[in-house]
Amino acid sequence: MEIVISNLVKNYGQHRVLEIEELKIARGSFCGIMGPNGAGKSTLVKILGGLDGVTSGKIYYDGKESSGDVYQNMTVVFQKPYLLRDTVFYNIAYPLMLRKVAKKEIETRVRQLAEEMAMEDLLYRKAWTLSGGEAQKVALARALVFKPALLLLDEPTANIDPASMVVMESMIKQANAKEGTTILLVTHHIHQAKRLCGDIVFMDKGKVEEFGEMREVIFSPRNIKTKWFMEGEIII
Amino acid sequence: MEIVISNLVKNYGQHRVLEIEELKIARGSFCGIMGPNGAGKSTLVKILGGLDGVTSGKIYYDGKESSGDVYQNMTVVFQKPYLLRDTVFYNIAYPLMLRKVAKKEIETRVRQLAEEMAMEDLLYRKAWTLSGGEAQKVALARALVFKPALLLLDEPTANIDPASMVVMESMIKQANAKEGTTILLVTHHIHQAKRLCGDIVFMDKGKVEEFGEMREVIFSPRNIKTKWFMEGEIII
Amino acid sequence: KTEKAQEGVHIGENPPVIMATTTSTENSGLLDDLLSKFKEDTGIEVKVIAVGTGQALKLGENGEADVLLVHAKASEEEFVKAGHGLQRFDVMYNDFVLIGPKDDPLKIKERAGQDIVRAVTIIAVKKGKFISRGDDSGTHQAELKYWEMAGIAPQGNWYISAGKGMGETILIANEMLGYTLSDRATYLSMRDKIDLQIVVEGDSKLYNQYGIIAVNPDKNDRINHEGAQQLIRWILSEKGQKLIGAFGKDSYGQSLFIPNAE
Amino acid sequence: MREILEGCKQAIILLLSFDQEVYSIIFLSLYVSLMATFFATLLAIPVGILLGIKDFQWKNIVIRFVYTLMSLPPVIAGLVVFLLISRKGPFGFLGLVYTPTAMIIAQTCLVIPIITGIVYNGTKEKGKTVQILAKTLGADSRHTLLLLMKELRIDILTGIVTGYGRAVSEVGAVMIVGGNIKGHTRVMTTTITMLQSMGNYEMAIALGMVLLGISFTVNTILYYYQRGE
Amino acid sequence: MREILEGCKQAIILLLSFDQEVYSIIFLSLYVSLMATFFATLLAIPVGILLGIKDFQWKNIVIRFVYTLMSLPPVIAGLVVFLLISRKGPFGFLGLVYTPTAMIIAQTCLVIPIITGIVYNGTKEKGKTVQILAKTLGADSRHTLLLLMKELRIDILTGIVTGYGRAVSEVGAVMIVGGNIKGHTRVMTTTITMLQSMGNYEMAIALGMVLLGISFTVNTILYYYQRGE
Ligand SMILES: Nc1ncnc2c1ncn2[C@@H]1O[C@H](COP(=O)(O)OP(=O)(O)OP(=O)(O)O)[C@@H](O)[C@H]1O
Ligand SMILES: Nc1ncnc2c1ncn2[C@@H]1O[C@H](COP(=O)(O)OP(=O)(O)OP(=O)(O)O)[C@@H](O)[C@H]1O
Ligand SMILES: [Mg+2]
Ligand SMILES: [Mg+2]
Repeated sequence: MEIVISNLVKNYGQHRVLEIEELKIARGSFCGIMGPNGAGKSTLVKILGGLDGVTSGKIYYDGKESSGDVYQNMTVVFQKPYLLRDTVFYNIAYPLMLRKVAKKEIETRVRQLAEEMAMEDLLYRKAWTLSGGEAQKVALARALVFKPALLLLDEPTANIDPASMVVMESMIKQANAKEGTTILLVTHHIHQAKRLCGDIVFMDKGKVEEFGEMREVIFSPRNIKTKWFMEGEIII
Repeated sequence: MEIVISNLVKNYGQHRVLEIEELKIARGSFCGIMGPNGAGKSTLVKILGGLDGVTSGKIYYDGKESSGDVYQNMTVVFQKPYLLRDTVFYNIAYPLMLRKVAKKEIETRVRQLAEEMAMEDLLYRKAWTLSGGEAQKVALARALVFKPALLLLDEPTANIDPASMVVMESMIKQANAKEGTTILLVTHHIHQAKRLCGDIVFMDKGKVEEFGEMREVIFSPRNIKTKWFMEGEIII
Repeated sequence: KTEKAQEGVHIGENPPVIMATTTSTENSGLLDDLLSKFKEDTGIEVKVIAVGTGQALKLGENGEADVLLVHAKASEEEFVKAGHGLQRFDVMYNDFVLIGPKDDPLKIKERAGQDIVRAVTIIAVKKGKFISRGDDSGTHQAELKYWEMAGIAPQGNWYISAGKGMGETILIANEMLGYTLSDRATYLSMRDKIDLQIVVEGDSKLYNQYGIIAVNPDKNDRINHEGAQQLIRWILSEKGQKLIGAFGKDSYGQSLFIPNAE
Repeated sequence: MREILEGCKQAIILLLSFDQEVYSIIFLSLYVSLMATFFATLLAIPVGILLGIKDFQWKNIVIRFVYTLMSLPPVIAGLVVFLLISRKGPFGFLGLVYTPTAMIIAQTCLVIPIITGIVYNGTKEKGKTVQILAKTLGADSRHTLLLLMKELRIDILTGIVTGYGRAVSEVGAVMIVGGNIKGHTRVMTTTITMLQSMGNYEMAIALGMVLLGISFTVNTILYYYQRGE
Repeated sequence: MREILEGCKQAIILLLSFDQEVYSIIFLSLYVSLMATFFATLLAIPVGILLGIKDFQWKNIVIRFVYTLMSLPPVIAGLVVFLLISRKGPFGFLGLVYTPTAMIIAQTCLVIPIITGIVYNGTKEKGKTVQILAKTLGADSRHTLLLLMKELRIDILTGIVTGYGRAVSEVGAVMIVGGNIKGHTRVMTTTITMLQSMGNYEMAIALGMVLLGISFTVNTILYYYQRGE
């Protein structure tokens, strides 16, 4: 799915948190969003997912303005995952149930996905008893299971252990490579960005400071703010 | 504060999530806790903080069993921070207000800490409007402000940007070095562990698999599970 | 005496009297009129608790009220005999009336004339709707007496036992277009709001005697016996009796209660 | 004091007597209040949830209105329903007055704002989050509503229990529209009031105990259902 | 129908007439219910919070008991209080029967379980988290309670409003212990009931409107207070 943002402004009361003149994310691209805390990354993701209104400006998905159809075909994984008060299985199966997939097939697809993500043993646990990282895994699985055209991921691996991180990154990468899913990934982890992203958006104080090819933004940014940020990242 | 754990067992229903025969954390040490998701790290932290009961076993703080006095002198920063429904200033000032510090001094200390952590502009924001990383910063500031003898930190920098991470790490390090605060830090970030910790506890499936000097546990672990985990970490 | 004054609430004033009475008496407005004049005369305030007859007697029996004004002669006499009250005095009477729909579907007015027993017999035979108070009140007791005289045990779908006060029972009769027995005062006070008319009146069996009883002061030391006695004396006095006789003349053109103290 | 103790004893005797009249009163009470709660729930759950997640003009006023109606005196609810269905009222031709149906209608009116208010309160807190999640997973509005009902089930349950408690314990509305007619519209609370007005305190308390006993049973059942979580 | 419209008109006339009796009835209603809510709150908030955060034996039973008492019929509350404070009762020496104080006591009993139940519900959800946080920051039990009250203020407010709504709209309890004595213990609901039983529907509805108008005002004030968040 191609996304075009034009003259987007978002205020909370007096406080302006987003101001983006233009941004175009190509269909099938894997785009990282980086920037300091409070830069407006989560707000941008929420707006793109249709979960928060804009103060002014427009967003076009494949040339069309947002509509029910568009939202049917994308999903968001939040920074703080919210799981349904039911089993892990139910959480992952839910999007498939909505899409009236046959019961048998749901069973197969959920099980297969759980195996690939090494979390079969969690399937019949109640969602509210999971550890922080386990909950994040379930939220990602729930987003991947129905193969949406656009995937908005807000720090999806912040609480994930390294072994699981490898698995999760490969799952995300696969979705982009195999299914052609357009992916926006918010991350503070420069190594992760390097491993996964084709493009990077660097944001600060609600504005897009730099947008371009990953290697360029990370290793030879034009913008001085970006440079400082990335240098800090690399040291860490 | 010295901590001695002896024969600790914690079950949730049928599910055994912790089983630690013995673990001794020396006064003034900086001890990292690492391990895969669901290993029981957060559960251990909660139990040490007196926030959850044990199924069996004992914990000694400076030789004494837990009591009100002990809890007065330690604090926990949770994986999912909970901020009070008030301003950021109130959140940071609250532990000082509890300790009947004079109003003037509270003002000075909160402002100073906020400056050191580069978050003066957040002080009069309502806590529930903060971004994920901002909230984590406030939770850490609230824990540092009253200089407790024991600091239990559960992935305190998971959502923090690199520049802020440098600041926060130096604040934590300072607390350990200057005030002699004993620190337990749960982290998935091997570079962070390398930068900060003196010792490392490696946990898996509720058990302590390895405990020792940081360099030894990370670079030449005796245990094969630890080795695999750390190798994954280093690559990432 | 000084002890009572020290309770603080009524210093320099006579303590109030609690009168338990029936809702029908209170709803007629008589007591408002009468007792405000009593207060002018004696400085004693009367607090009126309007409840069902059964509860009024119970309040007397338990010593919660100081004086009772009710209209269930048999129960009242029993009450005095059991030692709960000192003496019962006749105060006044009004009369019961049988009321029913304006078109009088059972033609009771023609066929029974003034005879209440005949009227209830017709209702029972024709199974006309009859609403009974069913709450053991004075009116209910009177109604049961008429059935007994007619040799009928009222039962069946036509006989509706409401378990309610007078006003509400009339409202039910009005809504269901049935017959019911009411005291004249309550009927008159509600006449404009309902589509019911009097079908039987004037039978001597329909007289509704009110009595006043001072509660036995031995029950507890909080009973204001003196005030109660004063109230009784005043109501039975010429002045009180005259006021009772005059009440209602302006609004209804007729006396609602006829004083008959001896 | 004696009456209270005596009342407790009588309550047991009453239940063990298997008196048909007593049981039919108990049964009618339960029937009327459960039906009223049921119908109120049908309307109140969707309305409460929509109030919680949708923004519209006048929303504030509507909500304050609902809160206000939560403290609607039963007598007024009863009276208004009575005037509407009475012989001369606009719905008089239905002949509903002094029937159990009328009692159900009056209690339904009383309970709707209570359940609506409680469901709205629950929805306000986490409804938006659930709605957003449902949207991101591709739910249409019907499925969103179903999901909200599932996630808010504890709040909904609290609302239903509170509403039922209000219905079964109120007397003002059923007294006016039902008329406390023996064998037809006599329920526990109207009987208690009647007994009390007849000075029969023991029996009044005994029936009150029975009423509370039933509420306790209902709560216990719901408690075990809830604990399954 | 006509009566309902007429009632609305009368409500306005009533208020504008500045009739002293009407105003004293309104004032007494507010006084009794506010005092009852106030005393009930003093007890119910700490109890509700403690129930929410402490674990102890028999806790389940206590909670089901509180929930059950939330649907205590006012008549029963009134009757029990009446029997306790009546001249013959154990507290008869206080001379409270048929006074506004008695009405406050009866309504307090009625409202305590309602506020307790609602506060408990709120505490159950996030009380543990707040308590834990307070502990980690070094609060003693007094400060923990204060912090809980601060964090749970919306739930507490809901409880108080619901409790007050229940108190001001109930008639069974105040009727029995107060006696509806003209000029002494006559409140809005007892007057409404009396008017209704006399078939004076317009005035009954008019007073009902006034009662709802007051509730609406209370809700509006609380609404603006809450919005400050
Ligand atoms: N309701 C609100 N009212 C006022 N300000 C808000 C509100 N919600 C968010 N903000 C502010 O908007 C800014 C952007 O927030 P956002 O959550 O998008 O940041 P972010 O880039 O995701 O940060 P992080 O890396 O910490 O997650 C922050 O400064 C935040 O405090
Ligand atoms: N209430 C509960 N009931 C059952 N199991 C629970 C409960 N709470 C936690 N657990 C389980 O206990 C185990 C340990 O959880 P814990 O939160 O301590 O893990 P962790 O090491 O902190 O993981 P992470 O790195 O993901 O935060 C997990 O498998 C978790 O699912
Ligand atoms: Mg964010
Ligand atoms: Mg954890």
